Amino acid sequence: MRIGVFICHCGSNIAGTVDVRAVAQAAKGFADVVYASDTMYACSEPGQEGIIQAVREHNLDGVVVASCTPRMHEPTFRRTVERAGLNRYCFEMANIREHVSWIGKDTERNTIKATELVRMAVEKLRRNRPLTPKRFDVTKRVLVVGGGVAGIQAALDCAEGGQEVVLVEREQSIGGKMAKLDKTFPTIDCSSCVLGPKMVDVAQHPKITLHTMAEVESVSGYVGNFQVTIRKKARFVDWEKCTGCGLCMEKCPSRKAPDPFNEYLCTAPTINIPFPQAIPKKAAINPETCIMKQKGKCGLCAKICPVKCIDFDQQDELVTVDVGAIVVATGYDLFDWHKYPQYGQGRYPDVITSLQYERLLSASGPTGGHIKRPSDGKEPKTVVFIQCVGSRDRSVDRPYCSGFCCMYTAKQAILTKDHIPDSQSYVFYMDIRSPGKAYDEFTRRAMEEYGAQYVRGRVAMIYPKGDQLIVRGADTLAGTQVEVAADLVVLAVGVEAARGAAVLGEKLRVVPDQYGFFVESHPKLRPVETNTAGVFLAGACQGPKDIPASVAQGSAAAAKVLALLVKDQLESDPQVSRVTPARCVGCGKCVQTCPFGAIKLVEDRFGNPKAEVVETVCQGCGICTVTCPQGAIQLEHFTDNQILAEVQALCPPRIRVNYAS
Amino acid sequence: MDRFLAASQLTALADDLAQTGPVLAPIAEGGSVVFRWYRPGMRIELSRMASTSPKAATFPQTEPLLAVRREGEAKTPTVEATLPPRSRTVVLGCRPCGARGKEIFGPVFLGGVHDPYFARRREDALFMAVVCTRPETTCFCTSVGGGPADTVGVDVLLIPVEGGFVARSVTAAGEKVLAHALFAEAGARSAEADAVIAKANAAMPPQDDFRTAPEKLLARFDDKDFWERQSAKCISCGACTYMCPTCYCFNITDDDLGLESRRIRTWDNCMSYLFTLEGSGHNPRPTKAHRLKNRVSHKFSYYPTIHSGTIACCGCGRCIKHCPVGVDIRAIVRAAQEYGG
Amino acid sequence: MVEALKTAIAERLADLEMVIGWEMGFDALHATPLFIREEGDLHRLTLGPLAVHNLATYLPGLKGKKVGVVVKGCDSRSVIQLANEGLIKREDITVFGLCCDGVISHRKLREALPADLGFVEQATWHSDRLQAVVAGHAVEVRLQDILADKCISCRYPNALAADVLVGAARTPAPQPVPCQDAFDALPQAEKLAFWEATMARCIRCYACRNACPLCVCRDHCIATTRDPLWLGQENSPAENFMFQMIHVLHLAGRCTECGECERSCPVDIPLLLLRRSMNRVTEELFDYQAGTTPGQTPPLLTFQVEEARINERGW
Amino acid sequence: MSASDSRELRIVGFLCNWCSYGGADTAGVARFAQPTDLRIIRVPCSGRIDPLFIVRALVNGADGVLVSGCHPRDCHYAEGNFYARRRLETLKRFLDATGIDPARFEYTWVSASEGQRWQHVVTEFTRRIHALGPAPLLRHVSDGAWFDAAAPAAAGPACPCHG
Repeated sequence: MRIGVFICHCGSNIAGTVDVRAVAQAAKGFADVVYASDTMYACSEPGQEGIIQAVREHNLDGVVVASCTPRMHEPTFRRTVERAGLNRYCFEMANIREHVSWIGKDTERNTIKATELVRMAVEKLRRNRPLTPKRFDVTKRVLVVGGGVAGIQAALDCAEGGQEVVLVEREQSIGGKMAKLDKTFPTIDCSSCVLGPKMVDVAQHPKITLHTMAEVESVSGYVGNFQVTIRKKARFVDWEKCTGCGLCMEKCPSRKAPDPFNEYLCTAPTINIPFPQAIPKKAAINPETCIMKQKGKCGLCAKICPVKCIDFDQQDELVTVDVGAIVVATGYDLFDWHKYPQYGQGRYPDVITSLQYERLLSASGPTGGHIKRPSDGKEPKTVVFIQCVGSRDRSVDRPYCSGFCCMYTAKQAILTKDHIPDSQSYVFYMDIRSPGKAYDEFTRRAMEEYGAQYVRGRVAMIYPKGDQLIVRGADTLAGTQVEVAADLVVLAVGVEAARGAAVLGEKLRVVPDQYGFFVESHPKLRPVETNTAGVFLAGACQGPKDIPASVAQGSAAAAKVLALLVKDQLESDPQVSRVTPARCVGCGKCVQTCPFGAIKLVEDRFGNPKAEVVETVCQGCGICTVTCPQGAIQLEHFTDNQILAEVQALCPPRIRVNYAS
Repeated sequence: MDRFLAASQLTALADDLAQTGPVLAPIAEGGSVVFRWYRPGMRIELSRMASTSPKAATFPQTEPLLAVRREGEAKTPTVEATLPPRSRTVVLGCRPCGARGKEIFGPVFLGGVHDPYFARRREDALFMAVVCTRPETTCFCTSVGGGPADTVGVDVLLIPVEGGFVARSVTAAGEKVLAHALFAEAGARSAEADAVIAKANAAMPPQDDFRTAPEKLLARFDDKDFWERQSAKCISCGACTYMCPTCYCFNITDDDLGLESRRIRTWDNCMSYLFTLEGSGHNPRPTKAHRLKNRVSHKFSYYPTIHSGTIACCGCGRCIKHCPVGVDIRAIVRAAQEYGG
Repeated sequence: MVEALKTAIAERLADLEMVIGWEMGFDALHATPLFIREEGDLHRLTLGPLAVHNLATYLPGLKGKKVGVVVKGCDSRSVIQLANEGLIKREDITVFGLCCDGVISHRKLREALPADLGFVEQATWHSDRLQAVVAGHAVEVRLQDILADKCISCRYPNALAADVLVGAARTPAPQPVPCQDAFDALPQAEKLAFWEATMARCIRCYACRNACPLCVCRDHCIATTRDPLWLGQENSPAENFMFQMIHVLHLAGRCTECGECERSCPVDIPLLLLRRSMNRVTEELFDYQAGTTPGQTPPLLTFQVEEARINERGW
Repeated sequence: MSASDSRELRIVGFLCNWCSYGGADTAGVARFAQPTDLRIIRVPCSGRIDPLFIVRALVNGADGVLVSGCHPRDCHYAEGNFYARRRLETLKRFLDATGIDPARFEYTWVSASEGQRWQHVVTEFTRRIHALGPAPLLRHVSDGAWFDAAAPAAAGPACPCHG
């Protein structure tokens, strides 16, 4: 080979603690290196031009750049060498910034280390092979997982962009958390009035296929070609026929079914439509409380249903769809506040969550929009709001801020005053966080116009006294203890990743962070991408978000999907495994261990079984290469020989080359 | 010339010889006896035939041929032949078959081509072989031209007698060694030595007559079934060839160490699939049947045909004794000879 | 026992291309593999403490053929393991299993005799005693004194998953192997020095590899190819040791401890020390003994999300 | 913290691209100072790390080998580190029988965000290797090729139980 080596100063980032000229000088002595120089900023326009010039002048067929991490600029320089007429895989990088100059100040040692890393890169490059990507067709359909506001937005935008959309929602209706809200901050507009039309659009859009009461069962494939199996849970009602008339709901004799939509504040009929604006507006039977399902008799709903859509024998159904991209919008769930001993751990019925309070405020809620406390239905006159329940608290492993609780607490204080003009609200808070457009003004209104008493401090305990709850806490501004006799306590419970997110993440190969929120590709520059190509994030599944942010991310994810699916074909990464059939004994160990099903056994012309890699399915992990004892399957660009060459460059065997005396 | 070496002086002799040059001797080690470069403190073991052969003295398993070095920016590397340094090398305590074995190399390395590495080692080597007093079940030296007191390739014959060895020089170089002070007058022991040799010769089992082997083996060349049956139990390892005093096939590889590289010559093994694997992927000897045919026929047919009837086998029996599955080269040659009646 | 076996083989020979057993070899102290193709070969069949070879080694090379194989308990594990790894088709193999009383170690026998094995003039077994004349001396050796190490620690004397089982089942009575205990007791630095010295003796003939029933790469072993290039050709202690590392790591979770590697070594390198150490690790970690359960997946070809016996490495 | 008071030892790291290599980058970006001994080889996944690479490095004279991958369950390739965990643990426990000190080899899990943890791992491991000192070296020159009076005796300790 004819290799050129370029040592980047990165201004003073590298040159400050590495003698880059000495590294370049040393590189000139390395095997196959015919050109070596230092360059101020290799990634800059003149830097890249310098590389291209050198390739032409010195007839180079391989390039090593020693600069920053390949995770940053490997794609950049690959394009550079390609522009210079080389194959983009005839290129290696040595990371002498993040791994050398930035972590040590000893110039002498850094220089030696950088030189060795360059030598390693040269030795690897000497064994590189030009690789050519394969092209493959893209399935023009997108799967959106989660029908909250983020998922709805993503689905609508994708559909408007002309792509087919499959929207999967776990609950009976789409709408997510937003559908449960009464009003939204800072405009106090009606949540269902804003969301409802969008939900209807989803139902009516010709490009959107909606599956509710459904979950993603399994995912295989890769960007452009995912195969997704969806489990549609038995609902015991034929939704093709159900008109959503609600007659069955009225007549159902079993009315003690849990009502998750109303946050379990009340019960629901066993055959139920969760709320009037539900999409799809179809009834479903809860088999746990259904007399027919449990005892084998009743069937009242079946008798009265005008369209005869009740089907007690319905089973779960598996639906398989091919999609080219996936948007994950699984949202959030509330932190389990029962972990806190100070709030009674559920002993006091009048300590409720903020989301339960939303249901009490909502006209479609169990109280018809009248605030009645759960214990005795009395209208509370003194309402205490406690913020940061499960947010910013290391003791329960929730050190992060849930972001929007300050705002909805202010909103709920305002609405309380609207509903019960002679009421008094108290808000225990740590800090007020209201950095959005018109947000801070909104919290001020709660205090100033609506008279909510904000107390800066934590609540130490709640205990009952008569029919009231004594809330005892600290007022850190006044430096005193405070006690409020409350009729109702509302906890502004923090958010966490939706239950089941981890399981879904494993199926999609999207990694959750330590709190279960999915990790984006880059926190600043690639906020809706994941490290799995073709899988995008929208909404609170990536981290706590309020409605505008969730909607924005839904649209952003849709833009990414549309940019992907506008292509008819994609290029596959050629850094995949390759079989040398002559060495393969057909034992199938690689087939057994491949996590992607990318290897299959085929017969050669003599009828011997041989492994074969499906290049577009192979993800390039290299598990197979280690599994194969005879080295018959090698991961391109990370072959045994290349890694061994790096090892040998670092630990040269102590062979005496010259035996002459 | 006959001299006497007391058994008790053997170690002293080895110690002394090792002062002035390398000594290769059978050393007891880990339950095994193998040829080692002798250093004081090692235990020379002559009662058992060593597992390995003494061929390292003339044809070491690894022979560095060239050293290549790149220095600084010089793009033209320096290349230098790495010939073994000149130094008298004594093989102390091999058997006559072991000394005879290397004679097979001569026509190969010093015939049409002149191999300077072998030439130098051969010139510098001096073989002091111990006469065998009793044959093992695997011994057949007399069938291939040798014998328990054979002198071909031997410089000094060590004949076991009461209390030590009668050292009988065969060559001038051998005679020079016998001038060493540790050797005493042989005197009447010479006669005792002659008797030992006579008895040893008499103890040998009946000879095989391998004279028809070259043509009979060639006749079986295309007999796939014959070779498949003969090789059925062969496991294609290299124990036979690597133990063999006469196997001389080698491999040449370059070790690229980046800034330095070198070319080495190492023993190769015709029982290996890779031995004849061609760059194209084609292999003219794809099965162990092909390969065993080659090994046997090379020794008993092809070599003698080219080199005036000399069988390329010294009859030491190591290949039989150390074969993990007991492949018996004698039996294969006999089977070819007796084939079809 | 041998007569019962002959009868069993004769009954099935018609359906089989061959049956692999043992016959007497080049002298009275060595048996050698026998390939029985017709009934006329049967009289040569022999069993007993000299039948040391693991004949399962031949099976991958005979893939696609219907063959019978005579196996001891340890050898039967190789058959199971090969089938578990898809390297042979179990249905193609007829397993004639033995209840084994143990086989000899030729090294130990040599040490027990007054002269090297090759000087044997005659030898006969009288139940578990060997009476021999060696270099003119009459000697008697007890099997228990020259038992192969693998037989001392044997947990499976009776062939597993045999189609035909011959002989009376033995109760396993595994004992610690003194050689292993002595090795284990060495300080670490001495172990390294021991291997360095021992590997200096290795001639890289690959008998250990080729005799191993689970070393199925054979012609494509990474120890001898240039691509990938794992090993240099120089037979230095380091490279020889590296070869043994390749062997032992490729056998991790697969080795059935038949001891063929050690037995085949022409320079008596105690390779079972490495194999046994590795097998202890895989048994400890994965509760796995290769080749004891048909259908089992070797431990390194699978995983548990939560590993019961691997502690996450904390820092 | 730095081992700059003594001579540098040879430590080879094998890091998966997605987590630990990123973690090392994160440590660099945060300027978390680390000892300089370590040289990192980037591989796509800890499942690509053949235990024999580690042995090769140790046989060639590496004083320490450090492997790091994604935390279990977080593998970019879903299962690579699960296989790696079994392979690496097997090697670690086996090393003793080879005479190579198992403490010279370590494996761990570091995510791309754990720059501080990476600093800790590198610092601790380097400290450990310095405490162990340079690794004893296996001979790389063959015995048969050459007689060298200065070379150590070939016949070392015999097998502890025979001959």
